[in-house]
Amino acid sequence: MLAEVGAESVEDLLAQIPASVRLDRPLNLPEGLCESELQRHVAALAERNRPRDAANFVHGGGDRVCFLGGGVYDHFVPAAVDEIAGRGEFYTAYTPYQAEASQGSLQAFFEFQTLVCRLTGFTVANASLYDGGTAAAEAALLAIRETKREGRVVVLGSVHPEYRQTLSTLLEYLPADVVTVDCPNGVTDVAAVEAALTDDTAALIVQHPNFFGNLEDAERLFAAAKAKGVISVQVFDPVTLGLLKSPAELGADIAVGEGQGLGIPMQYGGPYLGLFACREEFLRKTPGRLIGRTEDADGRECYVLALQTREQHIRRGKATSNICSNQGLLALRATVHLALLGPQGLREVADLSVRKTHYLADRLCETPGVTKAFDAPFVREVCLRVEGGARGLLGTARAAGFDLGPALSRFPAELFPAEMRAEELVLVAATERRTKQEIDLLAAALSDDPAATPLDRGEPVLAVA
Amino acid sequence: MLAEVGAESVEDLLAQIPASVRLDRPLNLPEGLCESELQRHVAALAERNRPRDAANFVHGGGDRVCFLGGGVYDHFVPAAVDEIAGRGEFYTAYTPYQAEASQGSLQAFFEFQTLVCRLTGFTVANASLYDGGTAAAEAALLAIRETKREGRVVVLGSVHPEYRQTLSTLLEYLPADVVTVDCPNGVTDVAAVEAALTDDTAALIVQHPNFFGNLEDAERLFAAAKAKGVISVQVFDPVTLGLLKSPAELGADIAVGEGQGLGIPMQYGGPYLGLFACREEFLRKTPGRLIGRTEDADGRECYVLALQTREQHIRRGKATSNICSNQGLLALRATVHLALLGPQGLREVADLSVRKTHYLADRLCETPGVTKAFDAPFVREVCLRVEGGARGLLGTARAAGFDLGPALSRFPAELFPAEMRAEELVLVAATERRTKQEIDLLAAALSDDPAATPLDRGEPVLAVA
Amino acid sequence: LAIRPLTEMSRPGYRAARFPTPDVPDHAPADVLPAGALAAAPPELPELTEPDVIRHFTNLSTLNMSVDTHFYPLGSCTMKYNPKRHERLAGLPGIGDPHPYRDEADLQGMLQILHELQGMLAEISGLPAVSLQPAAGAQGELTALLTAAAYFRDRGEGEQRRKVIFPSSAHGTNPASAALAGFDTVQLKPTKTGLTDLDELASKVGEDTAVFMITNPNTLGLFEKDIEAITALLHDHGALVYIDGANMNAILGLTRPGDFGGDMMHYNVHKTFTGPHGGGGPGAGPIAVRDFLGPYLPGPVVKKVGGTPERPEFALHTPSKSIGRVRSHFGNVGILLRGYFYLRTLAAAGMRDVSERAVLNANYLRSKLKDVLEIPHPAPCMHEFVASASRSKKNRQISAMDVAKRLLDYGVHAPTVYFPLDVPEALMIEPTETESKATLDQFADIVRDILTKEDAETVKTAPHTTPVRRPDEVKAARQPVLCGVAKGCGTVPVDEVTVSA
Amino acid sequence: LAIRPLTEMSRPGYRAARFPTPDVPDHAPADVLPAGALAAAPPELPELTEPDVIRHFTNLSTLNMSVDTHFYPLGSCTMKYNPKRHERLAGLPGIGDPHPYRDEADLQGMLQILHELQGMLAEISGLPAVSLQPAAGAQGELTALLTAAAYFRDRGEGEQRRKVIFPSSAHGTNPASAALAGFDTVQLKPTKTGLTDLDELASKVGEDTAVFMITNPNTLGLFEKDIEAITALLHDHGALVYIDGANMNAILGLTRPGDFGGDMMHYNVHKTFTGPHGGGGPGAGPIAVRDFLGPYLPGPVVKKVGGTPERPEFALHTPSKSIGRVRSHFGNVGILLRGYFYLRTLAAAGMRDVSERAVLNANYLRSKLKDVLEIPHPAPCMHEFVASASRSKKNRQISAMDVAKRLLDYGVHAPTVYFPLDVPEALMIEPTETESKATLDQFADIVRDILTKEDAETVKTAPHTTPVRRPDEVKAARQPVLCGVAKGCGTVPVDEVTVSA
Repeated sequence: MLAEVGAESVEDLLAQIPASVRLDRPLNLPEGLCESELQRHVAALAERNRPRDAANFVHGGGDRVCFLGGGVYDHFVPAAVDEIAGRGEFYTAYTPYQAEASQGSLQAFFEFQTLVCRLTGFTVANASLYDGGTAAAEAALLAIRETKREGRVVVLGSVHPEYRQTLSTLLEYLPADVVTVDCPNGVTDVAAVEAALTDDTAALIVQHPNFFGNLEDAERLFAAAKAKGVISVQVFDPVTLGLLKSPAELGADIAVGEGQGLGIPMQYGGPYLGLFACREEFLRKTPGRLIGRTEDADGRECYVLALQTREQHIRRGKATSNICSNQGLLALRATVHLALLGPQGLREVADLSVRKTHYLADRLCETPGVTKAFDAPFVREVCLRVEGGARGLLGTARAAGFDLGPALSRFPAELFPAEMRAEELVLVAATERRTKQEIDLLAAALSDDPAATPLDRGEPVLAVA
Repeated sequence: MLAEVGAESVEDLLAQIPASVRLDRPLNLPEGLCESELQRHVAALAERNRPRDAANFVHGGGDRVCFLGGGVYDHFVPAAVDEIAGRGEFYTAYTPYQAEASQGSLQAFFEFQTLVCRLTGFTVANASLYDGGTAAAEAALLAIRETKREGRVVVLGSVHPEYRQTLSTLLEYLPADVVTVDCPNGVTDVAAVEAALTDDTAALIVQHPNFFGNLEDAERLFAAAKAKGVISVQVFDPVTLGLLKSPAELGADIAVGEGQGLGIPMQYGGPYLGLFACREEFLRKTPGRLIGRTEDADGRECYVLALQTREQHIRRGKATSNICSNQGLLALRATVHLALLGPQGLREVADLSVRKTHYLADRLCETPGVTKAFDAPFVREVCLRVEGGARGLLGTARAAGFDLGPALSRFPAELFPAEMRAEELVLVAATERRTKQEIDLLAAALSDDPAATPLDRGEPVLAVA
Repeated sequence: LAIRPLTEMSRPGYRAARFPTPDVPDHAPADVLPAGALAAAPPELPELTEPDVIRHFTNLSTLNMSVDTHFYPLGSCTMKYNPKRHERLAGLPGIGDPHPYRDEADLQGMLQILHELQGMLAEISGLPAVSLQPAAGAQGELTALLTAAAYFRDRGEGEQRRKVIFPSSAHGTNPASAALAGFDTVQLKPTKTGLTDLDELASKVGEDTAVFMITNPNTLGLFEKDIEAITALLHDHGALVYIDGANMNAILGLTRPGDFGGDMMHYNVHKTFTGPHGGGGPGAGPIAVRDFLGPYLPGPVVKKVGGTPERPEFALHTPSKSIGRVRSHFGNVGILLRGYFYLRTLAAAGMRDVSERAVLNANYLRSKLKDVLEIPHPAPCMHEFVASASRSKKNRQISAMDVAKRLLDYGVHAPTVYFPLDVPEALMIEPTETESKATLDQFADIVRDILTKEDAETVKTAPHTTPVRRPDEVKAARQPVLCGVAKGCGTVPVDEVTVSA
Repeated sequence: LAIRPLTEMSRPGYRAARFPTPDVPDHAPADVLPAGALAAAPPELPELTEPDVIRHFTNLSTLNMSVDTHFYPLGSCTMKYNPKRHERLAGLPGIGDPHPYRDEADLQGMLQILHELQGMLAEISGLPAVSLQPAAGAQGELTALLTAAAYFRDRGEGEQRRKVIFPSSAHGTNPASAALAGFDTVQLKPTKTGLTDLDELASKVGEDTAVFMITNPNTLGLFEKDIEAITALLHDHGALVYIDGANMNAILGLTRPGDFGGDMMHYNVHKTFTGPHGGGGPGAGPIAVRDFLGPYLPGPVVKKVGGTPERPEFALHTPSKSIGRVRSHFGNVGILLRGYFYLRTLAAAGMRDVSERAVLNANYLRSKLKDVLEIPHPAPCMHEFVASASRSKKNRQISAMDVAKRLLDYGVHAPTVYFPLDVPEALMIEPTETESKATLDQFADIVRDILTKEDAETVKTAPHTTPVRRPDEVKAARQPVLCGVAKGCGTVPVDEVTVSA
């Protein structure tokens, strides 16, 4: 090969790099590991993420039990989702620029858009954004472009704190201010929102059900926005749409959400899936990839990357977003997941999550000092108040193998009004995967009841004759 | 659909089953589980197979450490093997009767045959048999057909006891007797074998390296067989062929073996992979599927099930075997595995297994009462004698998280001569996956040395700066 | 486009898998093993990178038709869908990785699964003694016949009972297994009805009969309506009845071999209970037998030995008069597990649904095809039916094989052809219960088009869109080539060696 | 053959996934939630069985070209092989499943991996402060620009430094990110050499310059030989230099952005460190910056907080003057993990091998093609090169797009076309280091055949063997259809419902 290129060595080819900037030593990286060594190394580190040896940990070698929420949920992922997402043809392909070589991805993403439309009630959905937080920010940017109002974006204090942080960071150097309407009582006061919606407000961002697990009065909030010419953005939770009215039905203009609950492993925070759907009229201002159905030269129905002139690789500084890689493989997972669940399955997951979270709330509130933080209907997550601070409760649960949270103390204090006493608040959620037995054992672990039977997971939970 | 068939209900269609034999009650089976319940149930049972909670078990949540041998070995399986074997096109296809719809399987199996030929030195290999034991029995049957000698099959006492049992069972109602030449000293006495080879002996079955891990004098044994017109069958271990002379080079006529070590998970005993290769002249008498290369109607090179007229579905009672389903998916795994390893990789696995097993033998023999059972060169497995019986030693090791064996006491006592004191013998093996640290910790656990440091697998074994 | 053989892709110096450097004091093979035992060089395996290997086999896979990609109505083979959860669960640590010689006390979860499975198979068959050992259906047959032989020998009838009888429509494995078990084989004549002729059977049965082997529903997809009389006849002569369980998927929860007079049977776990077929295995062929045959079963079987109801204890056990092992280790556990997962998912109601739906689908398709293909036996069928292309063969020279090949062009796998041998130009069609009406309708339309609309030449020269077309099987038999040529031994400059992580 | 849309396959009553029955005391949604919040019916999702779903998506997958199946020399995209071990390891319990809000003390293994990765990325870039948060390269750019903006604001230069400059060959993400970060964008003119013109740059740089963004090697595959002078010029004016790390795979271990004057950079973990591209993501776009920019990075980052050398302890940490979050949670951990696995496999020597081999492969292919395609810039190139089909366009009306489409017929993915914008009829070719010489030779032969032997009409109407041919993009833009029609609401008799385990 060197002969073909007329070089004596690869060094000849590298002569274009000025000698003065060449690295004159090997990189200081750890030793290389072969596959079996790497597997041993990673498995050892993985074990450090599964502590099961605390003295009072009773699960006999099983996994930890997850009652964590905060926008990420331990939903069951059918094996069929892994099977499809694990096909090399899907996961080692690139963004489908060459339509003829990418009809598999293109049709799958088109189907993803279709299912997101079905969930949200809109007719336009994109092929994914990074996550729920950036999707909310992209919605705000669309609203600014669409309304040409550069004054403010109003966000409710009941929106996920990390989404609010993301929004603030991404809008920091743009003209519009991010204005927060606090939510000390777990449900936002509509009048306060109306007061915050000025004539130069581009967007109102509402999470429903909100970060605390509660229902907002979404229809009134969106109506208020509409009255002021403000674009309504609903941050939604796709799983709850098995039960709740869709964003479009509630009157939102844009729906964004975190798609993690749709067949995506929790993987310590990502990659997840930003969902984005909106009213038809915003189509040409939407961020991200859009897959369109069209015909080929022989009249066959087929799919392409549509409306690329909105995008950075064509429109550069004037693009509707800078996004290039999106979350294609996760969009595929969500598509397969929803196809497996169907309407009935999605409803059942939502229904079970509601039932179990409510039972969890009841049992946890038996613990002295623990109460529901708010007197409002909650859906699949509940905010509890632990008098004197949540740390002790979480620690006791953790030692027994149960993870609860997030405690609101994990987020910057300034994101919540002082009157909330956020340091006493903790969210918990129980998905369809949790059992009554697990909830009862958690309650027992917190109750200091010595008679509480340990759950030995070495024991078949479903013994048969 | 019922309308199309002209039935009112499915019951109408079932009327062909006489009412007198209809089951008039539901089957008495356990309750049905949905996918998430089933996963929980099986995971709980799986945990019972991974005991890690014994008081003196020191591995902090990691897996048990396998020093087990006896023909099945804990070799590393590269992820690429799982990736390929996990493709639906391979694992949900049937036996490739329709060549046009099965070129993928056919070519893969042809490549399997090619690689088995390369390993064994023969030019004929079939597309797999059930396992090493039945492959040995099929070889004996071929030898009987080929030699037309129905008197006896001679098998060495150093052949895997389960293979010997299988052979006895399968030949029990056929004319030939199975005659065993005992092997009290770990290596078979050639003269004793010569004495056993009568004029009506069809086959001599030799395992090399033998069940005790030792080298037989295979070349002399095969020469002795040849001198008597007896067909030599070598039971081989494919991994050791990274170092050892091939069966063909040693003078065997047929090579059979257990292919588990070639990328196949241990899975409590199966499915494994029966390997079968032989001299060209036995081609039309071989058992099992054979894939042949040929041309299609347009002159393209392609692959088909060849020589089907030997097989049961054509030849019925006169077939060379009754085998129908073979071990196709495992043959695929072995093919991918060998393709990944290449000659150098196979040699390294064999080399490392030799080195680690020898070190393991050294360290275990430091334990009071433990000695090497035989004074013979061993390859990747060693037979130890534990004075007074091996049970205590194995129990101590087990409690510390180390699995050793098999102890010969697990096999019927009549399979070994009394003079061997088989109840004191135990096999152990260390593959390339075992580390010096694990071996040292095992030695320490057996030495009762209180200063022995526990191996905490929660600790990264390969920590870096 | 042919994919180059692995061996031709080999380039010296390439490699995919790497292994750790030795960490133990030196025991080099050359030092610890005699020189005479060592090979001069390792075997001539191909030298490849991981990308080479993955791309090669991934592309190869796409040359297959499979259940995951195509309708696959291969009669007698039960190509039903294989749920993906089974693959995930079979690989769990503690399930996929136990060494077979681990201590039983440490594998109670595994033994519980296998014990439960034994119980479920006993219940479904109505035959209480189960061995999970046989590796596949054919080995199950052989094992059962050896069990029968041991039983008769034990009764002193070993010399007398030499014959195994079976219908002409029997699977080839039946006579092959009987021969391997040392019996003489007796085949009944084909009948017009497709069912066993009781009179002919009676004429063959005697005190020399050991076993009558029968598939029920039989390979024509028909339930043997005289099964009680048949089994009674055999029993009257002191013989045993073996039920070939290949078609058990038609009668789950509807009727049981033990209830209609079978003494022994095998299951094809990979058919009835959806172990994937793997391109030709692995299967699993457990057998179930009557109580009096239980002591002869091969070992080990799993026995409950104590513990509490919540936490029972299990151990391996060898039956008292066991015929011995028919293979090494416990069995094809990986496939047995999939059967267990399936049974635990579907349970009693699901079992019945499976069979009822399989029967409905088969009858539906049979009805849709009855005017384009001859169907020699009367409706209804059970889970499959055999059609004949005789008329088309006679009128248009389109054979069953031509139809089969032409179907491939439509993205449908061919039915089983030329089996059973009793039906000329046989096309044996088994849709299975996991296919939807839409797929069956599509298939019926395609068959209709092929037989009634297409040009005969197109059909007779089919397939036209597959990677290859009508391989020369005669050449493959006359000049067999069963392994690839030795690799080229050229050397490759070091600068051509690919970097592979 | 088009594959029917999922929604059209839907049949009322079908379903795949089932869930447990409630085991807790009743809290039915209708009882605990206000009626006004509830939908009348669940969303109109398709109703399908698991076999339907698996067959649909398995067949869809085969309509893709991919690295696992085809050579994919898509310039700038670095379509290298993705080792299979990464997929296995990323899914291990404890690695694939931790909830992001679990206690840090219980996730020390995960934090150790992420901390090690931060350190390795710092070492490779020569830029010591690393944030792993950005979800993709474009987000990395934006994050770095926001970091720069915060830095300048902190220095009181926020109002003054409004401009971000970049070459004409820059990725579209550069100007798009700059605009999103609130900067004004300034584009340099194209040059003949393909390299940045120092004089022109000097004419644009001033005290109003915030950042110069440059890809090095640049998008033409050339190393910016004046990089030191360029970075010095910017630094002299108090501006920062941003290195777009899209092409880092060319210089691993050879030179470092920090060493040639870069102040900030992003990595594309999914390119350089072989996270699979997933059909368009997920990626991961960590950034590395100079120490003085570290305090502005988004949080959290991982910090070592104590413990012992053998068992260090880690915690999440938000830098003191952090710009805040650019997304929720830690980052695209799944992709970061794959980068970690890759780096731990290849180590220092492997990194260098990767780049040297990538450069050799590109130069080899460049040389093999130089007489059939114009290559406007002088040899050698780095890891990729840009060729032009101008001559063929002029002489035979065969455009770069035609060549790209025709390549598909040969089972080769097309190069990147019409980028960078500076080169007319551009074909941007990046073979990567994981392809063998045999593949490169084959590709060169195919391109030669297309350009020199084939009939122009065949090429201009290509592709001919793909599932579809030249979709109508204008129609897709004029009459956009972005979601499927509502499903048919017909009812299906209960006897058509498939049994699905």
